[in-house]
Amino acid sequence: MGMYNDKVMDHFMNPHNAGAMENPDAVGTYGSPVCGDMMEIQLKIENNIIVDAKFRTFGCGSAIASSSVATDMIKGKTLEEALNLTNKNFIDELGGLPGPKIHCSVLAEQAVKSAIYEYAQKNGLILDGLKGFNPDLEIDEHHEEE
Amino acid sequence: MGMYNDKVMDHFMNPHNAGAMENPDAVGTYGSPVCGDMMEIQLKIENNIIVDAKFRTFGCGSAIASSSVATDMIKGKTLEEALNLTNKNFIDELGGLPGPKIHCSVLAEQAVKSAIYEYAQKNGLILDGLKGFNPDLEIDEHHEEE
Amino acid sequence: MRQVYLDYSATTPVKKEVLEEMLPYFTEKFGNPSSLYGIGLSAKSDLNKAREKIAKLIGAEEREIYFTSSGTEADNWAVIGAARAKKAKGNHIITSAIEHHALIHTCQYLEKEGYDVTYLKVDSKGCISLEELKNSITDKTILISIMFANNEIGTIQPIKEIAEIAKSHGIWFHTDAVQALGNIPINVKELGIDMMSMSAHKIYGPKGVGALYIKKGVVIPSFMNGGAQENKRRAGTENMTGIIGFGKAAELAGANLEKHIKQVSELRNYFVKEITSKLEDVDINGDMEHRLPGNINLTFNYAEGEALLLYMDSRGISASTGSACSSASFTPSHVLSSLGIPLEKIYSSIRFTVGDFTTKEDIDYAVEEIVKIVEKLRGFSAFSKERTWCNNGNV
Amino acid sequence: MRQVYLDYSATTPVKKEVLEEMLPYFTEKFGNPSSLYGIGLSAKSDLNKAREKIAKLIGAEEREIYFTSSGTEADNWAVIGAARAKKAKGNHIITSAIEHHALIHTCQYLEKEGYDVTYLKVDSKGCISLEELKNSITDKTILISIMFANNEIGTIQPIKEIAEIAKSHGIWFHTDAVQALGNIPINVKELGIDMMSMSAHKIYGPKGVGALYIKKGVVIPSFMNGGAQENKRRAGTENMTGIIGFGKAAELAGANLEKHIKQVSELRNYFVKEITSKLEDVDINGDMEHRLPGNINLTFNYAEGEALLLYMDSRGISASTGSACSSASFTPSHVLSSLGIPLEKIYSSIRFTVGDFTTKEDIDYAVEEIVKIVEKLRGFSAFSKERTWCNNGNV
Ligand SMILES: Cc1ncc(COP(=O)(O)O)c(C=O)c1O
Ligand SMILES: Cc1ncc(COP(=O)(O)O)c(C=O)c1O
Repeated sequence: MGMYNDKVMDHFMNPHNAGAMENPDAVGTYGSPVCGDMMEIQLKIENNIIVDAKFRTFGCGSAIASSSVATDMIKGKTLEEALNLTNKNFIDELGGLPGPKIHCSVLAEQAVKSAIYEYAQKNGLILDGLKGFNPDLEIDEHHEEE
Repeated sequence: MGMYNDKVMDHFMNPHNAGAMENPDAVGTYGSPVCGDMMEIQLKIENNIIVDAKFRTFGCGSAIASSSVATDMIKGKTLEEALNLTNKNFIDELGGLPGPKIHCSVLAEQAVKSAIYEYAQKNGLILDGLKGFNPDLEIDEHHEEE
Repeated sequence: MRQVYLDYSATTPVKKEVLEEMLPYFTEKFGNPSSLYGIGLSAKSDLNKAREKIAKLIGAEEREIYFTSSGTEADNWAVIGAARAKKAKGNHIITSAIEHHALIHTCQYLEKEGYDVTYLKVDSKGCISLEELKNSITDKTILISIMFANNEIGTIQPIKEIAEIAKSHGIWFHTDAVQALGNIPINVKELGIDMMSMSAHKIYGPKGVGALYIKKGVVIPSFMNGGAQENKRRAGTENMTGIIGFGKAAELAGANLEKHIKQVSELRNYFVKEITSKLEDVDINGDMEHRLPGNINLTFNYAEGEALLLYMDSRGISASTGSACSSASFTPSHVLSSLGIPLEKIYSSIRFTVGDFTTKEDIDYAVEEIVKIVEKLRGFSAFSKERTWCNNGNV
Repeated sequence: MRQVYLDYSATTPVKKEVLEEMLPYFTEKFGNPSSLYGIGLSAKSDLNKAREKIAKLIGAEEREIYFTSSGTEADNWAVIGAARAKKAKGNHIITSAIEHHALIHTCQYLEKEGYDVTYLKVDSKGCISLEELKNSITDKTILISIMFANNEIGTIQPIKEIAEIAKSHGIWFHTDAVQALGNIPINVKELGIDMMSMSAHKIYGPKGVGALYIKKGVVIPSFMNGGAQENKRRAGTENMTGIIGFGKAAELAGANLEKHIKQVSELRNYFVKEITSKLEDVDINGDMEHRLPGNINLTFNYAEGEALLLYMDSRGISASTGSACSSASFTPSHVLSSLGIPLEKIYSSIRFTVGDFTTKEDIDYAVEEIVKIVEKLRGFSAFSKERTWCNNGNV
């Protein structure tokens, strides 16, 4: 009946990994005032494995739920594995998002990539999954479904 | 509530003088297929006094009610008196008619005049009230209120 | 006094089941379907369930149904919408001479703007000629709009054949099915209809809600500008209770269709048989074969229509002259004129429509009273078999 | 869970008295007002009694009220009607930037046809400038349409002054009073209004019925072509139950007006006082003086609007972002933008409207829950007093 399915609602109402951590190893932010969404991801990384993740999001239900599953899903993954996750994976994990809200999950993908990009830059890592990634790219290109 | 007041309804539902008589002294008909109304008046006349009147009308409630009061009102009147009656008098007697139905009362006035006109022609009478009267005049000129 | 309503084509009472379904939406479930919270979202979802029910009744897809405020609005929208959408292609519209005023007056409005409209003649049964339709098509023709079934005489047009002609020329085909809906089977896909007007209050739903079926792929501009309702194609806060009622009425109409057709046509036929056997000089107008099951249109020669109606009303019997919508205007029916019926007969014509609540006892009572009334009016009528308009005095 | 509805501007529940008045018209009194027999004529007479009640609420004459299917239709009709009627005089329309979409999208539709539209700016309180209005008038100006009170921020415009300016230039003045009706006193004669849009579902009447006041002497063409209803100016079988309900709602609104204003403004003020004393960084949008009594629009900085709404909904509290009608479109409010409010604040803004069924307990509950929700969302927001859109990362 509602706009979102139960799983999305659960992640939205009781988001996992919400908030900030002390001394994160990497921070990525992504968003657009045009969309009205902004997301920040903080990561704790040990031996190229994401051991902890937190998010702070200003955004709609879909943005918050995506933040929640994205941080869940990247925990325990290697950086390369995390980079392979796309918004499609988050949506699948959430059991679907309404059409006009798909772009909000892109936010999570981009914020994760931004954080890892920052970490890679800082630590001189060359990661396959970052090929062609540019954190300053506008996400508005994902907007066509509206 | 209805289109017509109680008095009109009464004359319409229980019309006075409806039908035909034997050997009328005068007959007048008036009507127009455009209006969808036709009225016939039959008169019994003695010493220039209308001693009996009957009508046969094809027409709406207003036409029938006007026929009923018109025949009532002319009975006992002299021909001149009857000629002086206008549709206004019939409407007053009926306690009013709805705007678009006013013209139906003209029908009664014209049918009465036609009958008297015929009688006058036949009997060589010159009646003041018939000055300028022409039974072949179209009644459509009374239509402007629609 | 007994009340016998024989004017189901003018409007129908709302069925009990329909009203019951509507009631919660006035009070508890009153949310605005555009709202994002619980009672808004559930209103939206229930609205779409109603849409689905209407789609199902006519074999359409849910998203091809757009709610309007009436059959009139649906007609206006379809015709003006097509005119605007196809402006670049042409300015010619083909319709029939016996359409409802909602269609005819809309065409006349467009004529003032410079559109050309062909009003196809009908034969004495009220049917258009497919030949004439074909011959009327030009390369400027952008819309064919022919009503499914007529409101006064009930004549059903050859919709499938018309749709095929339209399609073969790449012209949109709209049909006003306000009277046909719920009275005969309709499948827009099988028939090949591009747009179709409907109205709830003719199928035991509430007044003030209608719908336009717009086939996927047919795009016409909004008639009502504003909010994003109805998939952005018809603005205005939705008439929730009306739509819910329309949906339920459509569901019932679908479930009862066969029974309804059998029942009302039997009663209608019984009525006609009784009246014509008890009264002389009664004409049947229109066609008995391709006719809406509940409709009959009779000329009671020499008795005037309004007088007939009022006398019947005084006996509790409701019927109408001409189309109900123009009753108040006292102008002779353009539909009966188009059949070639002379004026004096038009003035003696009455439409009766039998509906789901009509009983045999109703018919018996109505016949008995009508016979008395007609005889009374004929008794003091200026006309008779011997005295007609043509041979009468100074007319 | 407690249900606290704070979105009376989006729509209202139908009051018990209103529904009761409507009920007979679904079933026994179901006649078509155009019909000439008993139940038709009495429907017509009851319809006119409803018209009278609406006329009375706004100080108009009965025959100056024309029923429509919504406020949206009334807006479309007034603006398109004036444009068509005054084509010969000119093609310029003046309106404001904060009108409802029903008005703005209608103006945009006319712009495509070649009309010129001036959208007057508003100040930070949402008020137009009379100076700017005067300066915008040209000899081609045919209509000034300024809303009586805004649906998002509740700002009431200087209607009498606007009407005077319009009159002194011989220009028609239309106002969209959909939100104002029943919430503040309105007298169209004293104010000098030529046309005014209204809607039933904002004053505890049913959805799907509205009205346009058209001053005697102001003549605009029909928007809906067809039958002779509404004195031949608006075709379509009348939404009888809707109109009866609208009439009753108008009667109640008139009788309760003073009490209503006092009660809802007190509750609204209490709500604002409580929220702003318990939460930091809450902005009030619009003007507290010239404002609809039940309306408040708040920016909960750093907490996102849709998330706020959904969290509130989960606690039984209903309110809205932007205008309800465009909630489904996820576009930032054009009204708040026009006040000069930056996008990030618009995304954190919520409209609350208090109504006749709101209690102090409702407000207490809502405040308590909203405070918790805002704190929770701020707790994991990407923004805070220290981290704003402007100083944040790669935006
Ligand atoms: C054939 C036909 N079309 C259109 C209409 C108009 O529909 P509505 O009464 O919903 O305005 C009617 C009913 O009066 C009708 O019979
Ligand atoms: C100011 C204003 N105008 C017009 C409308 C549209 O009225 P309706 O909902 O009846 O279509 C609304 C309500 O949504 C409104 O608030």
